[in-house]
Amino acid sequence: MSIQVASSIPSARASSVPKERKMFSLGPVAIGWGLLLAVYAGLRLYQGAFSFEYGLDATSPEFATYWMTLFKVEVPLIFGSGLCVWMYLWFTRDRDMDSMSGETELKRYFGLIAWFMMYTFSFLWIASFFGEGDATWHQTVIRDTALTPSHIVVFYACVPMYIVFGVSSLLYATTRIPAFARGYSLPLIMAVLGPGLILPNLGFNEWGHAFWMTEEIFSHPLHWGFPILGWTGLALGGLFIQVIGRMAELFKEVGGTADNANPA
Amino acid sequence: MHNRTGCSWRRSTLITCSAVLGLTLSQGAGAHGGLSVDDDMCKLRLGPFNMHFTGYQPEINGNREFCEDIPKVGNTIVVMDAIEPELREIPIEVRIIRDTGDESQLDAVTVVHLPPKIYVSGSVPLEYSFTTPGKFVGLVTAGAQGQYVSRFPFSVGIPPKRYGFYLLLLGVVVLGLGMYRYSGMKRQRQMAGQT
Amino acid sequence: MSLHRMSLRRFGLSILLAAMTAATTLVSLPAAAHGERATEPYIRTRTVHWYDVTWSSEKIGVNDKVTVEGKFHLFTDWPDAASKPELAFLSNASPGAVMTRVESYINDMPAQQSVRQLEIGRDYPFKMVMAGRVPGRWHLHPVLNVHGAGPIVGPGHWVEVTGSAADYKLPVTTMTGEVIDDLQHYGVARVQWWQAGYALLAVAWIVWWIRRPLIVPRWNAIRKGREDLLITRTDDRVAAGLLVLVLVVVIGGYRYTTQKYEYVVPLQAGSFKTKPLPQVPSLVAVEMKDATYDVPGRSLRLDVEITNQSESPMRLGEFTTANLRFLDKSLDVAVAGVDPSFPKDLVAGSSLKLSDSSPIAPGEKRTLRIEATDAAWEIERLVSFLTNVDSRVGGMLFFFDAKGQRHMAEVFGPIVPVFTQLQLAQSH
Amino acid sequence: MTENDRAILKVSELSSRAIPWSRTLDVLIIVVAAFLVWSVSHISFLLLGGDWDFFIDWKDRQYWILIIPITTIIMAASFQAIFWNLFRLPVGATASLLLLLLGTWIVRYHSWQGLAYFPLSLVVPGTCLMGALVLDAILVLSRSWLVTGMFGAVLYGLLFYPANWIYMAGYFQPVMNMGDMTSVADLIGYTFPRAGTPEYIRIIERGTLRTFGDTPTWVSAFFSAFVCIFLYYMFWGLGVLACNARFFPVGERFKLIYGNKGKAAGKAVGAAAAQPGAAS
Repeated sequence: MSIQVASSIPSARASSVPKERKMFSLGPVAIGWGLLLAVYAGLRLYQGAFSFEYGLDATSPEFATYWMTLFKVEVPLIFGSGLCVWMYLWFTRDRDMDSMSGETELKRYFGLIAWFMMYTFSFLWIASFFGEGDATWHQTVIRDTALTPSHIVVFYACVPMYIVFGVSSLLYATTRIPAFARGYSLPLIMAVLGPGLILPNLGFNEWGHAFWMTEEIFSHPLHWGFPILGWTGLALGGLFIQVIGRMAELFKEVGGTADNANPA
Repeated sequence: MHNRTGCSWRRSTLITCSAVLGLTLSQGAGAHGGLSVDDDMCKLRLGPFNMHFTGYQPEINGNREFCEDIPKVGNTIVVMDAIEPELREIPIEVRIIRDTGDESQLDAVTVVHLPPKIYVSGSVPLEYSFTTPGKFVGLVTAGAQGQYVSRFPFSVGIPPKRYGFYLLLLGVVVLGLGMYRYSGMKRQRQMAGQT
Repeated sequence: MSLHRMSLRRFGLSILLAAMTAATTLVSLPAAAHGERATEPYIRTRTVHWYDVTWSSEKIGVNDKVTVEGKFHLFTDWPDAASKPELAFLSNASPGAVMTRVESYINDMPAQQSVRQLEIGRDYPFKMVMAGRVPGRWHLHPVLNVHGAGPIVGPGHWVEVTGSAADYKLPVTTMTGEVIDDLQHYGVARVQWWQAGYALLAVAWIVWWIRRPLIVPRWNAIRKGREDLLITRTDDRVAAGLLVLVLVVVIGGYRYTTQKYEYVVPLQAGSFKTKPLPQVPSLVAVEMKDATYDVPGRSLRLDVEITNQSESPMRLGEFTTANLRFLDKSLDVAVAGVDPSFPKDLVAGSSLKLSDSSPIAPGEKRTLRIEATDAAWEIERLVSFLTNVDSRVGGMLFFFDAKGQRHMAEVFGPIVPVFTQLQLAQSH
Repeated sequence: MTENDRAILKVSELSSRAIPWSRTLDVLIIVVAAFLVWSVSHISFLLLGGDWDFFIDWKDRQYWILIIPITTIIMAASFQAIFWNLFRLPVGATASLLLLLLGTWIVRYHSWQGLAYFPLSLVVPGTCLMGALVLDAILVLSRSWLVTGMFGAVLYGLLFYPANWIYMAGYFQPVMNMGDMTSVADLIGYTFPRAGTPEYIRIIERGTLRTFGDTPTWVSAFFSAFVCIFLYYMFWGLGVLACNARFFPVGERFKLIYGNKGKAAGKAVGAAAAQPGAAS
């Protein structure tokens, strides 16, 4: 079972670059994943080191120094850097989409897929890694605050992180790809807005816990807002049609007709 | 013409599938061994009267109840419960013998013998640790002159033939083949439709 | 300045402003309350009062035992907001499974299940035996989880667990004779092997499909109506084979397992009932006339009318509520009532001030002013009973007769905040 | 490159230059789809039926057998619908359940055991992976979601109990604790305390009517299979719905801002175009 991808993804060495510029370079995505992995691993190690040590008692001074500072730093930091990325994407937008060559457009579609690789990777960490980790935390101490060490990481670090990448993907598409600039793409907006609403859904979740729920049934209807918003990720289907439909045309347009009938 | 054979294949697949489902259900229900009391199947006739026969092997499978087939060798408790109240006033003698065919010298083949006695509580318990698997016969005689006699064979340690399981596996294979044929047939119809 | 560029700047600025406001609103969330301190004061002062709680040791090794014993009293003035203790479970508040439960009893009845119909106004003895599992310094409290009221946390004591977590072992022998050498890992390997087998099958199925030209080629093929190329006859054979293989593996495995584990029991979900301690006739009648809380002075003042119905003179030795204990330091038997293992930070430093600490003669009726002063009212965040839905307070009074016998009485009623301490300081 | 692969490539009229691009796209889409299927499946199952999967003393004969298939078939059906409609790829259900199982085991190690010291025996997960394989296989054979819903969803619901009983049976052997008989699973749940889970909060079987002999498990399995049919059809529909690729028309100002107006505003925009083009 040989996937010929190895040969077609150009390695870092510039020398083996085929004659025309490569269509997709894994470099930026790999760096992005590396950074994200470092951030998430760091957060998990921080949790491992300090959640039992200083995170059990929300009114203790150590909680304030170790956890409230993390909370106060991470939210502005992530949303702030997100803002910079959005503004960069905005101010360097392509102002003349009509005269765009097929090759550039195809490269831009690969760029959009690169942004999706970042977006889905960051969404994975809250939906799976830290999401169920939050269920663990509810078994360690009596619910005493909305800002438990687990929530500080899950809702105020991971959620802003994927909102940054979600909106960046949206901005990248609308500012650089003609199809998305000529109209609002429903699936793209669903795929970005849906998961983004998980943060405000927290308000409903905390309202319930504050008044009735002290014991933690994790699959309590109070929490059903999160999975339903998670389902908006299914909008990937519509996105596939829009992206791959156009790429199929571009492959023919840019790659030329099937000159050698039987491909190597 | 083509169509008619087509739908017959579909019908056969549906039949096999429902057969498999039915077997799974019965296999599941039967999987728990003996017939439980409320099914009222494990009775022995004693003249005009009836008695329940229930076998237990607590060390091996707890409070599961058995009728003719006691699955494993080992310590076994058998309890016979009188259904009609008259059985509580007449003496009952119980003897369990190895099923060797000739019952001339009863004592030689006797494994357990309870002398005639009146069981006021209506329940006749006996305990015996079967050492070797094999076929046995229970002889219960009741009445002052021993006028009511009941013979009931039972086996110990001989795993009952479980055809249900192999039937189920066969059903699964038939289901797979059926679906495979159905898919091929549907493929031909699509090709015929296209050209 | 073209309209285009001007609107651009306004658009950029609006995004910036929106982001900043979003960030600040999140940050200004109030720093919330604490674990057991987060429980509403009306629950901590008027539901379960823990007393005579002792811890057998402060330092244990892994696998060693520590016993927490004591009694709890269910308050008659049970708050309306919390549901009555119809269904409760005796638990403990240590973080995660750092310590394991060995045994737990309520009035000598095993408390593995939940307990039903605890009687309000009565007392129950409890006992919990815990074993050390993970080294560290953990806060061990008894907790009574009441259905509909949440966890009601008892006094917590620091317990040091030493040694290495790897030494923790929990051997068990089942009634069917199977010897389990360690409950922590029992059956896990078996689950993992089987699920790895299932996963291998799944990976093979997925790779079988994704190894071929995938996205654009199949997309184009569908556009051209050549779907027949996409699902080949061999795929049918593979799928049929997979279907039969899965069913055979599951049916065969299930049958083997039902024969191997013949005697199985479902999860035990019953609950138990237990009798309270015998009712002791209360020889001291207590009625709260007035209760005020001096906010700046951090002191609770209760005017209580006490009637001594016993034959022996009585002295008030202790006032306790929400696990805090205020002792009349001048009464030795009261001071002796504090077990050496009881956490020091829950016993108020200053003595309980009584307007008249002379013994109450038998049959005498006296109105006494009790003053309990300590910063703990603030630290334990109990003062929010002033700003609560129903601002009432409750507690237990411990009286001691001539022979040192202890007599308990409840005291409860509405409470009003006052600011006298400040005026006193300013007046002289 | 099998014979079939060459035929597909020929039909798709891809030039030799385009084939490596197409293969690169395949790998990228596999990665994006894997992450997304993994995330959506896990967050959906986590908060709809998570508790029964977390703890061994929640795996009863009534709710565990009923709820786990129901809360996992929904995403399996949706992803199956997406990959089948778009690319005739019958891997949606298997991918959803396989990645859910992978994600679950990662969290059981890193968080339940790693962070809160719970032993793995308390938190062993079950899986509907065998049901998902059957779902995909029947979709290939029948090539119709109607038949897959009828047979596949029933087998999906039915297979969960036996497939997981194979390795869960040991946890339900009787054992003595404090003089009472209990199951090994209950003993594990009792021994390792959980602050957020008092015993009474467990939503488990509190007694049966013995209307079905002593096999309530198969009653739950059949009821689960029955519900799975309807959920399969409903969420296959959601998957199809998610594949609508609609673009909403956009106002002129939007196009102007996005430099899409072309000639008319070209002059005003042209000057700006001289700036560095999109350096993506």
